[in-house]
Amino acid sequence: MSTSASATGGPTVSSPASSTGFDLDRVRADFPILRRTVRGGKRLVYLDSAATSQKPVEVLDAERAFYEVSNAAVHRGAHQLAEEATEAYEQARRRIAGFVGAAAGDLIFTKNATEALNLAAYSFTNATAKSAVGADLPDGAERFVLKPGDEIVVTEMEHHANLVPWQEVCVKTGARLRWLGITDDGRLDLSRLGEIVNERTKVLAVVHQSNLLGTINPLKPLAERAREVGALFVVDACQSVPHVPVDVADTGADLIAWSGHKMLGPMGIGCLWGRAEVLAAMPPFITGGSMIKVVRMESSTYADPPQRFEAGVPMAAQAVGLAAAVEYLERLGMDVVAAHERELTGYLLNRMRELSGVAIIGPETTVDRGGTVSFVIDGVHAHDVGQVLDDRGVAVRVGHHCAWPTCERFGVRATARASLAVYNGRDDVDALIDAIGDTQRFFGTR
Amino acid sequence: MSTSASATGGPTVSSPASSTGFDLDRVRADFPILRRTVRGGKRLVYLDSAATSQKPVEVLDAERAFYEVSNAAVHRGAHQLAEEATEAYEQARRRIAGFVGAAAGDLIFTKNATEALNLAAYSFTNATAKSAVGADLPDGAERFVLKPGDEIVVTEMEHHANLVPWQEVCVKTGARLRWLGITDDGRLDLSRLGEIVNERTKVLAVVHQSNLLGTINPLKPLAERAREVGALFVVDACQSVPHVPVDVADTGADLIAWSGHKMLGPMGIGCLWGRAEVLAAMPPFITGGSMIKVVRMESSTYADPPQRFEAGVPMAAQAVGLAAAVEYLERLGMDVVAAHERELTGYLLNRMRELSGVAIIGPETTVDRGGTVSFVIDGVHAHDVGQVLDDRGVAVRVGHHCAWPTCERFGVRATARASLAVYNGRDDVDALIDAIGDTQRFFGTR
Amino acid sequence: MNATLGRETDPQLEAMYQEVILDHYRHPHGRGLREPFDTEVHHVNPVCGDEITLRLSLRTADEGAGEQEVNLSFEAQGCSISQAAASVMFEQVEGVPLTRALAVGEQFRELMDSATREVNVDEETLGDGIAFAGVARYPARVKCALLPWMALRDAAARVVGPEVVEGDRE
Amino acid sequence: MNATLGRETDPQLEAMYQEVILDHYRHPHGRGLREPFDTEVHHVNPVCGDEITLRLSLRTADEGAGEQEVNLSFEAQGCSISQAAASVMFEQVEGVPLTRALAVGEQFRELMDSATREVNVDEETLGDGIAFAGVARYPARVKCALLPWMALRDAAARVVGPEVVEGDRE
Ligand SMILES: Cc1ncc(COP(=O)(O)O)c(C=O)c1O
Ligand SMILES: Cc1ncc(COP(=O)(O)O)c(C=O)c1O
Ligand code: FES
Ligand code: FES
Repeated sequence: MSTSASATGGPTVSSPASSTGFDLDRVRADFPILRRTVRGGKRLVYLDSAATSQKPVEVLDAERAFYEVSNAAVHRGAHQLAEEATEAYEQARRRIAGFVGAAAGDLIFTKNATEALNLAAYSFTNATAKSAVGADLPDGAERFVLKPGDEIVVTEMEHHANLVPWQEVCVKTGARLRWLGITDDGRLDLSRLGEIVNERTKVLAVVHQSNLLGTINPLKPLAERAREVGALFVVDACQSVPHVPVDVADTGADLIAWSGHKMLGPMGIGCLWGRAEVLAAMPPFITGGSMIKVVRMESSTYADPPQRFEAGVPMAAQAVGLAAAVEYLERLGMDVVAAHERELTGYLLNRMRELSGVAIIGPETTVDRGGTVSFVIDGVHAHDVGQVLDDRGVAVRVGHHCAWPTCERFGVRATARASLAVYNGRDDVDALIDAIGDTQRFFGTR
Repeated sequence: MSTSASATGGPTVSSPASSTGFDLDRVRADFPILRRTVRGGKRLVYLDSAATSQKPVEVLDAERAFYEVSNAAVHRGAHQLAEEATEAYEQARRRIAGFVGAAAGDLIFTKNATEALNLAAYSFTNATAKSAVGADLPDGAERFVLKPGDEIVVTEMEHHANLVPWQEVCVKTGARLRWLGITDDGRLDLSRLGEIVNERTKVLAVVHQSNLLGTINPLKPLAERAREVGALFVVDACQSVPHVPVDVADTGADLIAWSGHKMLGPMGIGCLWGRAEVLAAMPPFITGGSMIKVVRMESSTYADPPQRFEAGVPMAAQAVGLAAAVEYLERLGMDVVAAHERELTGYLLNRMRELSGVAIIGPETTVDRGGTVSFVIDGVHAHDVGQVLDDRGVAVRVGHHCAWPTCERFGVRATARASLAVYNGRDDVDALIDAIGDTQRFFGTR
Repeated sequence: MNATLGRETDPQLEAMYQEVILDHYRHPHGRGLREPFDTEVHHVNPVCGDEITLRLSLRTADEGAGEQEVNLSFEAQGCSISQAAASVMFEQVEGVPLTRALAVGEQFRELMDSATREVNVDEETLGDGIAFAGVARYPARVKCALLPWMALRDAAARVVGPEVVEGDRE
Repeated sequence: MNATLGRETDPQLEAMYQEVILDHYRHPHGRGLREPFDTEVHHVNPVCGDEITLRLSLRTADEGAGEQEVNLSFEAQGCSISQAAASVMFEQVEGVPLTRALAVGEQFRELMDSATREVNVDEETLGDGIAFAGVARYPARVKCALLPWMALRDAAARVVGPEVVEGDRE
């Protein structure tokens, strides 16, 4: 291996002075896990942030401080701890909402992005079922009522979390699922947008940045077309919010979902932002305590958003941790983070393009793409690639990445995927490139 | 105040030597938050564990260690971190399952008990909707298919989390909601069990220990009657699993839900245990990544339980924290925990019964009741009670406790509720009793 | 009576349970639903289950520019804070022009935010409402104090239209 | 070829990628679907999307007690471990009595558990399967090695009934 890995832990390599005024060593020092070694003393080269990111010490401290000082069930008590916990939780909501330019009242906490997208999808299932029996629905809920002949449009590059829930809606309501395809160079095929998204379309659900291809999709034309036909525009921003500045208003979306654990925050928390009037029109999904107005044995009425969608004792400690992650990113500056990752993505793509027997699945330049790079090596199965890389300390993800149809589109069963985050540097990329060479030698394909 | 509160923090009072061989001071020392003071230097007397419990340092350490050493997305990678994280998560599942005598494969992690109960309820909604259109369902799913005329039975002492989801199922499927009432002394009224639970009953959903009354319900006759009529028996064990030994097989239940945060564990994790054949017959609820077998654009197939019900990146750190909570409780011994709390409940009930102008809502003796004691003070609204108690450092919950119909049954709008946990002692009870006296003096009712 | 416990009681708590609040709680004004009325609203505080039923009618003052005056009646159950707030509200708005009543309500809402941000309240407009300043320090009780005011606002919106009520806000 | 990287490669990795495994991967045995067959099963590893289609028929041996012998054919895509496992499995079970084939499979499953608990494997029964011992140290790859074996078990259960297959297990 060519990087100066240290067996005693701690990233001792110094990365090239970055042009973005960004101090990689200092950032790395904030992430305790980067000090560990793997597979017999090798430096951890963590290139799997698209699956989940690592957490800076501030996030761990914030979560712990919540438990040690203010732990209580929020929105449920009048004692001092409950007051403090509630304030910490709602303060976290304001911070996280502010991070994406949103009003706090329009941000719902879920357990992960998957729940957030299911919340969106079940709005249709539930509104349709209730409408069929004439049950009470919020004002404006008609747009969530589906009938056979209605259409839901997704893309061929969706994560399962933004595909399977819509398939389920279609099964239950008789709506039809359609999708936008992918061009050979890994771009969303917009050539048939006008035809596929049409007057029958009730939902257009699209990933902002593909977790397999790295492609960043142009939200503007999609939002415009959705608005033209009156479809709800749902954006899966799991892979964009952690890496580039996102302003909810700019996206043109009605609903946006993302996860905390991919943006330096704790596990167990996700976000759904919605335009206020859209959220207000959605029937509840998970029901129970704290999302109600009045409960009688015979029937119940529901609170306004965001409470309507947060039944049960919420993950307050995780919200506080996620707020700390947001503060961390804001302190670095999302522009700086994005610039650092863009520069590094360019370096990674350049080095990878030089390799023989290695093919990138997805765009080959940094234009409208993020730092998530899938590749395949001739003659070596992705899992075998991952195994040798792992042996070199290089952690990548292998498989279909929960985007199985995208793999099918490119005729591959699985890829290896290196994904970058703010704590990665050129030394990580170099380690990856070296390890790819090792893999080829190991399997005799080079 | 008569307890020897210390303004500098730390529970300096020594409690009476307990007959259960249980060292309260040592236990308290494990809970960092108990060292803090509230409302101008008063000792924190935390009597709100039924809302959420405090966390021992072991739990905080375990969660943090996960993030600092093994953090990765579980079931999603082949690198060493992913291996370690997956093993930690599945090991946590085994520990937590073992705590209630269950097989690991029959335990599903959710974000809280509310989601767990919704998972149970949506099995009916989804099976019914899919059956109506002839869509694929798991073998054995017929018992989840409802039709008008079918009945779902709950009780008048349910938490909203085990009531509202079933109301929703009824609205969507045309089934009818019925319920068992409560006797004047706060017991489940079983006199009409045979009539109310009958051949039309498809679900019997019952709380094990009421979070408002403290009543522990007899599961045996309920389980037997449910089995006789072929109804699914669902138990809400939120308030029992944290306080008494529970063995899933003993309960006779088909599905059991509870929360981690009430049993010394982290927020953001709940549990649903189910008999293997019941889980296998349930269609998925939240869909997305990692709960699938095969995904195509046209349609998808689903994994076996528990994966079928755990879509998306799960709360692995919280599972690890909850496993540490379980180890903590096991080290103390659940029998010892239960005995300590029972003894203290007796003391609390005795002292409270001596007070004039104070009425207990719920059973007045320790027979079949837990350490959650609701009370009302003549002439003082529960929230005003809570406010003065809080001023004395005594944290109780006030309101309808998400069991609004139970309040209605007893003709009260709200109660104050003191709830005990393993870290409480007689000094806490004494502080409560004193503060109740203060409240009465403050409002001139004594 | 606070004196009994002065030694122990946090000044913040005494600041909330002002003598004037406890007085209004024990001897509430304006109770009992009356006829005729233009609209009736029913508001519930979902946290505690407390409720208020409020009737509003607007009468044009006998003389002058024809300003509409508030005519109120209500029935309420709840804690000391909510009951006192209803009583004080009645005192403050009964028989006064609607625009002025709404202005008092706005000042009251502003006051309830005073624990978390710098607020601008006009003490003269607020009048007796100022006694509730201490409530703002207890976020869980703010909803108590606002319960009658929210009901009034809602009732007014139904009678004169939400634009009028909202317009009054900024 | 491991030698090239011997200096860097963790012995654990070399233990997994045994020469015999890599050989079977490069030169797999038994490939190609054949007729006739009693049952065909299709198994997918949901983690990676790899799959195997396996056909099984049972032939009564010409002589002896009438023991049923395994007759196998398959088509598979996947990683080195799964492909080698299929090839080794074919070598081990083709033409042998079903009960013995299932016993080898059970031993193989047992072996795959050896990283997390004390296991009891009979090396003689396992035969060449023992080469996969190193796979057990990589939990994510255990499913790879088991893919063909699970397919065989499933196919056998369809032909002779699950009781027979399960019964064999304890
Ligand atoms: C009896 C009972 N059931 C259900 C719940 C809901 O639990 P959670 O809020 O953790 O989902 C609670 C507690 O809030 C409870 O006490
Ligand atoms: C694009 C995309 N959408 C959705 C998800 C699902 O997020 P989670 O697993 O946190 O629910 C992921 C990540 O797993 C993702 O990359
Ligand atoms: S506690 Fe209900 S209004 Fe105050
Ligand atoms: S990676 Fe698919 S079977 Fe091994």
